[in-house]
Amino acid sequence: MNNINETLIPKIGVITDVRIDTPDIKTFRVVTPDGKKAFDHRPGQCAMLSVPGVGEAMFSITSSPTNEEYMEFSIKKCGCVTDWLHQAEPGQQITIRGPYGEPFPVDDVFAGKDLLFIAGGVGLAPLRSVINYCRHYRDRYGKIDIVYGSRSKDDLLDYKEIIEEWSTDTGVNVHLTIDNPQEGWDGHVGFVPNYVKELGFDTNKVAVLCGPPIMIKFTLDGLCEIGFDKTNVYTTLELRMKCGVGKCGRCNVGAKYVCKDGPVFRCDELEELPSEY
Amino acid sequence: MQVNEYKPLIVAFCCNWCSYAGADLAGNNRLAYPADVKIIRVPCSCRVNPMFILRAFQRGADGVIICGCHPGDCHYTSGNYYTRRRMAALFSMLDYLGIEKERTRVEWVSAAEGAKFAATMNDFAKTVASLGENKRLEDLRCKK
Amino acid sequence: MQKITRDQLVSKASELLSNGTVCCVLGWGMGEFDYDVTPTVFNTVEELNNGFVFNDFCGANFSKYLVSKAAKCDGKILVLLKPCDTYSFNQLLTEHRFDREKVYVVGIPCEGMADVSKVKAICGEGILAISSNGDNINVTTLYDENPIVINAADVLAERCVNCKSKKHVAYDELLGDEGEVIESNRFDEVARLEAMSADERFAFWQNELSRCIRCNACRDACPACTCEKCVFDNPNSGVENKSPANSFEEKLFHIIRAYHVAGRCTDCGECSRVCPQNIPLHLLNRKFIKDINEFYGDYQAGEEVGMRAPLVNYTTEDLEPGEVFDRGADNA
Amino acid sequence: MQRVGVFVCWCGSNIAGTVDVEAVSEALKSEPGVVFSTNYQYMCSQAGQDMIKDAVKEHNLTGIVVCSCSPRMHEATFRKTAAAAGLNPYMVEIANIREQCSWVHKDVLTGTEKAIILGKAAVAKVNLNTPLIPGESPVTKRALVIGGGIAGIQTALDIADAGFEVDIVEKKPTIGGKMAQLDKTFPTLDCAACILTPKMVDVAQNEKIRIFSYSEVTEVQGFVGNFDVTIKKNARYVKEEICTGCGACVEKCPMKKIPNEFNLGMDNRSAIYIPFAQAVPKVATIDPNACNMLKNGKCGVCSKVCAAGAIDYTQKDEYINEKYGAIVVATGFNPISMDKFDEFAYNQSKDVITSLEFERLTNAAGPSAGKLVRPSDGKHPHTIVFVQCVGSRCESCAEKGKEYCSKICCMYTAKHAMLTRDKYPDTEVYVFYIDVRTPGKNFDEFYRRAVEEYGVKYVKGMVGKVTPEGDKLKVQASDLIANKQLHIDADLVVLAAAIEPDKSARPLATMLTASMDTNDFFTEAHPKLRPVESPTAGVFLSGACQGPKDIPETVSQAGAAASKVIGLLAKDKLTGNPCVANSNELMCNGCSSCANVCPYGAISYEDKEFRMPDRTTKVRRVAVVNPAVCQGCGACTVACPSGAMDLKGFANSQIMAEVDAICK
Amino acid sequence: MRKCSLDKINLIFAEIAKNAELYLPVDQNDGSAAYKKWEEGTAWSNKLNTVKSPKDFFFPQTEDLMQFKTQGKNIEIVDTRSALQDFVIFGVRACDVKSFDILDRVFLSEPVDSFYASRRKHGVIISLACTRPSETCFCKTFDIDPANPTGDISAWKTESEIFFAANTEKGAALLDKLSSLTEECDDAAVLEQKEKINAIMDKLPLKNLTTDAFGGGKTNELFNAPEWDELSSACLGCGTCTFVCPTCQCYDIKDFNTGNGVVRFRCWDSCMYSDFTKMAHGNNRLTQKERFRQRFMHKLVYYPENNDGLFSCVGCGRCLAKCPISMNIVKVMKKIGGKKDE
Repeated sequence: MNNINETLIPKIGVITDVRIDTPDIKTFRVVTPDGKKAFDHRPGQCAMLSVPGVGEAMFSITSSPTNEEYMEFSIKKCGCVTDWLHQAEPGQQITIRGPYGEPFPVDDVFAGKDLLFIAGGVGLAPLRSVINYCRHYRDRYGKIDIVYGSRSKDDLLDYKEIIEEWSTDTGVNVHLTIDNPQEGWDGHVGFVPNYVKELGFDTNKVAVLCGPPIMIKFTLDGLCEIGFDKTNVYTTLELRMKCGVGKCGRCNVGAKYVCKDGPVFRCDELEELPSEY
Repeated sequence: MQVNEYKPLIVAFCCNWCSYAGADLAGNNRLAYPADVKIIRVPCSCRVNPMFILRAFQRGADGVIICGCHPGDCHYTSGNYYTRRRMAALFSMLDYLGIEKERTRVEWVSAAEGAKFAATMNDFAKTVASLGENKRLEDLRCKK
Repeated sequence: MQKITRDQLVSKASELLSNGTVCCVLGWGMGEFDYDVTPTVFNTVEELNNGFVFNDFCGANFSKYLVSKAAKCDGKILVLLKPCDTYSFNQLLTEHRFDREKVYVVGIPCEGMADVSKVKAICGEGILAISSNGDNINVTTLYDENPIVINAADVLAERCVNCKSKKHVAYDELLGDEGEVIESNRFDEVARLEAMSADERFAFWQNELSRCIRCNACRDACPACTCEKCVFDNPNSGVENKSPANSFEEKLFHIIRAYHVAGRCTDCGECSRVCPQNIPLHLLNRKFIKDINEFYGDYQAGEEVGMRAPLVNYTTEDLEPGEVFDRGADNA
Repeated sequence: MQRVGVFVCWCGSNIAGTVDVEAVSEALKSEPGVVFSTNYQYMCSQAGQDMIKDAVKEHNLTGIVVCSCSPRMHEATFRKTAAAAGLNPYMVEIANIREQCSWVHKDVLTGTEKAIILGKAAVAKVNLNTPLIPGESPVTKRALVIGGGIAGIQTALDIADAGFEVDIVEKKPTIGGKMAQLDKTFPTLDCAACILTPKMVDVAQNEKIRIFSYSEVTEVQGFVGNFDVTIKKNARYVKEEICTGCGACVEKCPMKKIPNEFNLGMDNRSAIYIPFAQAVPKVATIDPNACNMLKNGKCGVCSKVCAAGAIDYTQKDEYINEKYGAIVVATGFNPISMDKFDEFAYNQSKDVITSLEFERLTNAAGPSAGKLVRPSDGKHPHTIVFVQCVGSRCESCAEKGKEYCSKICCMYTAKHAMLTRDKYPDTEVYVFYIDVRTPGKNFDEFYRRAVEEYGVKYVKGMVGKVTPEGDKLKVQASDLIANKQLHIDADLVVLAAAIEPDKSARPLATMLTASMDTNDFFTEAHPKLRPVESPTAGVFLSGACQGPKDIPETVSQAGAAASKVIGLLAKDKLTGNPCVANSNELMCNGCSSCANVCPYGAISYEDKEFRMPDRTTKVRRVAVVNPAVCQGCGACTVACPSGAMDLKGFANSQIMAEVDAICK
Repeated sequence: MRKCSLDKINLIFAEIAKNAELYLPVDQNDGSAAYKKWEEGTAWSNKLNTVKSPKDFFFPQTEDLMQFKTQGKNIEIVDTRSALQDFVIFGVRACDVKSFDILDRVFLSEPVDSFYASRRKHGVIISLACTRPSETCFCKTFDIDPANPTGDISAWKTESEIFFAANTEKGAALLDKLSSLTEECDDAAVLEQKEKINAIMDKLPLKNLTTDAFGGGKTNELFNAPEWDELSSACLGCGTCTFVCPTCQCYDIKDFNTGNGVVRFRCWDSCMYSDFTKMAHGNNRLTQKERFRQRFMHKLVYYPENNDGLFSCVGCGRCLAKCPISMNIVKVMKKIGGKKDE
């Protein structure tokens, strides 16, 4: 293809590694056929992966922009594209285009602040990129708290990385929780929103939320309850994108296009939008 | 054999109990018919959805034939009676749209009629070949 | 000119609303112009008085709305059905698509509805007002000082020109006089096409169907198309498509749609009425109806509730698919 | 997408002779999903099967394509192989490259090309296969036999003999059916009662058999192995368990002028009656339409004379619910009504009778105690005319009679004629026939004896008119062989009336969702191969309800039906064919198209609650397929406009994938 | 300004067609008009407008984006586009010309849609002033002057003549090529023609329709209006309004497996379709009311909010004429907007 930078025309990507994270989530490592990273991105941005004949789907880039070698995508099995990807083996080519969306304001708003990341289930995937970015530039930020919950221990994404790397970082506090008690789990048990309230964070920090809609709603309420200002809370809505370029007409919430104006929204901005998400 | 001789592509839906067995019998008896005929096994001729037929034409088939048990002999008692009505209606509609009626056919071939199977396929292949390529129900995207 | 007046309908509907027989009324709502009426649910007598309209352009067949609207009402919904609509009504009941107990049907007589595109073909654009005047229709336009008087019969919708029945096959109450099933000439056009050569037929349909923009209006308006999920919208069906990429897909859609409603289609004509491209889609459905009548004996879908459609039925003596063409030739 | 292994069989030179098997296995390697492809001399051999098993393990295969002979030959083999390798057996697809390729094409190039395409189609299909698990359902180890004639009796005895419980439902007060009314049986001329009544007694005494006489089936629910049947026991106003059948009540009953149906109305019975001496159960029954006590409360004689105190005028119809694993229909036949055959003067003259009436007339237990007399005057008839095919083989008179041959008339007429001549050599006996059909063991010999030894006058031709004149019946007939008109003054005319299924069969068929032909005979599952089974699983056919039959045929079919029932009841669980239809309730409209075309009545509907997009709920009617009943023909899948109905193993997507692969 | 006699119009067409494909409204056998390629003998339609808008020329109902060839685990992307020919669209009404501006703001904003852009680059638009607007016309509501259509070349038709004025370089270049067939003239006749049109415009039934109640920033005010329920109640959820609309631009990207590769194509989609917004997370516009509201909110609020107050409707009246149940933007504007006056 002559002009590879055209909006809707993807590049070829090669899956070089498939990691099984949870029973229904796998993490795929993708590079170009010549072994490079397909494009640069910022934390919170997305890429359109596709399988010819199956379709296109948008995924948040899970790996940190600071990783110069490859991109990673943590993908939950939930549709035809993801089903297909879950069967793919290393060496399989797919197509990739992007990056799409506005990233998290890691270099301005976040700079110098204490950060609180709250994720539920596969919602950690988009945050992993920011968390690792912030860990990479550790000195630019204050204290980092990470609250992460899932249905069970087996459903916790990146568990190894969380335990082995994140928890051991200085100034990074990881708070894990699972919905129901489980053998072999001596950590916290309970839903994320409640856990956040229990933990009772100090409110002069930036909070970033991602997870199922119901979790976001209750966690946001919880944060407000403990005194957070919505202007300091961010979330991401990437799951509703289709074309990625702000033209196909689907992803708008009110006048905002998730793929162009988002997927990262500040919660006060989100509140301004009609309740259609 | 000439190099550029036009070879029609024929899809034959055969019911498992009669016609598919009839085709097997034709094989047992080494009764030749054109290799252009490709058989798809279905439990009963009544399993053949008009969509399958149109799909075959879309993908480049030049003729579609449906073979089932003789009326009254259906393994499932009444399947081929439904086939008979459905296909009568469908074929008539295709004809109404100006699509060559000779490209579609229903034949009843029993498990004992190997010779009839071969003869039917020979005849159908000849008919379809004489019509030439299917132009009226083609999807250009699927052309080679 | 309709024999029944708007005021009669409003008063009947108001009566049924007021005495609690029904809790809402599915009727025609006034539009911007005299011809653009919109199916509307009226909940109060006041709404009826303000917004209800009945004129020569009330063509919409309400039967299909009952699938979604009947269940939503607490009580019964009043629906006004023209004779042709009652066939669709029965067919939907046959297919168990709504609860008969939730509906109160008032049958209304119909003298045939007008087709605004036929009016425009005669009077041109710029229609400001249309009014009935006996057998005539007076049309006031932007470009003519005096109203243009046209014969109502000249602008009858195609389906009304070939009206098959003025008899209501279902109702709880009938306004006006009951009509009769009519010996119509509705199959003449099909027969004319059948008499053409295959090439001519192909050219005819190629031309007609090439205009299709796959807006799905025909399907979405069709009272026989009430599938929860249409195969053409279902990515798993293998035939889903959103726009006809080529002439094959145009044909595929219309053949399969006509096939799916074959034996269930009451020939209400909604498909052709709503087609923005004026494709004579009813000629596809009528072909199936004509064939079914000829092959398996006369059958009118919706004539009674509970009839078994011809394509889900059989006799051991049915004709062979190969024979249909010989018969076609006879008819030619 | 599966991990597919392709195995191309040479079948010695059967395939390899015309197909380049190496090229086929090579070409299929690059098909989507294929991770392994090989070829071997005999795939079906132990070595070949081991090769498949090893490959499944080694390459982690999830799907198998075998390019070999017809699936009708070895599909089962390779399914077992797959199962042995730990795969679901339905993850196997066969590409038939022998019968439908190598054996019918001569040229290697063509054969190879086609074999590759067939292989691709199989790969495309197997990629969409899903593991199928046959459903299991328990079996109620009890059978129901509907009809207590010889068919039902024989079936019940055979089933009971195998140790299973059987219930017989008979709508008359006694079992025995038509055979009990017969005098002698052809071609051996042994007495019907002599061979039937011991069987009736066997039934009565068999611990495994319960008889519901004077009862009807009113409702059938469920499916093979699990039928739920409601039986209505009509009130007979006599306590069955107490009645000794002594007959005192019958004797004393003042209402004696009730036409006796057992003797076809040729004599009378009382209002309380026992149909015949050997009735089983031998219990009295009160005819409520005739009994004075029941009609206006005046009488009560029977109650007074009954020593056992069995009479109960307050008895009500009783409904019994019972579960069965199998149902045998043995509803039998009746002669058709002669009302429409005015030409034979049946309604004008008492001396025009049907053959069944003739049986009663000649029966020692009959109205004339076995003496052949004219019903009108009790005189001995000298000239008797038998008319064959009255209402049978009526091609032109379908509105009066039947188009089919009633099958038994030729033989019983020969029997009647022979017996008449034997007992009363002074009679002149004519038989008018269209054809004489005698295909059966010793049948033709029997017929020839009637003609040759007994001098029965067989005339080929039909009787045109019978006119009663004085005490004679003027018979006008044609003799087609002599080509002349005959005029016979007969004393008795016997009509061989066509037989038709019992009227109760049609509503019963509806309850059972068993199919019937246009003549109301039950349809067999396959006319040749499954003649005693109905297409509806678990419903079996015995006797004349399936078509006209004589006694030996009926008995053999009864036995066959019993053996099928035994085979079914012997199972603890039924394993279904997993390739059954299956409805996606989210897409189903509940329109009933599928149920209309289902030959097995496998589809029912239930109202289900669905969450609507606007967060309300809506109750919708949706189709439910009973996998134990569905046979997997797929008729419903095409009748379904929304595509909600699909067939496992032959799914829409699978067939379309095959089409695509073939047309690629 | 240049003019030519209508008798010579076919010569003009022939001249244009020498260098470019020429498309113009042509009568169809069903009584409507559609854009068709001009060939010798093709007659220009007298109809006010076509059923399908000319957006098709730049944003076709379906267009192939690329093709994929797969082999084992490998994928090859094949550009299937052929070189675009220059083309001319003749007789575009003022409303439809305006619709191109509206589409431009979507497709030419970053990231630019190269498929649209290259079609736009190759197309020349010859607009045509209206002479007999219909009762369904309400372009004035959106400040469109049917007497002054824009486009590369504007044209006015009188009884016997046609007048041309170039507005862009592309237009001027094309007009130059027609110089031998046209003559220079003053604008008197055109002015007269414009006055005639304006006089008619004042008589149109929808002349008073205003956008006052709409525009950017009105989301919260209008989104929860109770009228949406009633307005959307009869909507069938078909795509007629969106497919005849000159400004609707929603699309879907789909793959079609031809058997010899996968074609990825783009096709029109409609926000009225029930599964339009069905994506990974589910469907966020589950009811027809939500979908119906989206279409009108987009045209009247969201689009203007993102595009300097420009509404995404041109008042062409197609949806008024074609909606199967006669529900349309005018009824919506009157109902939703009307209550503000009360």
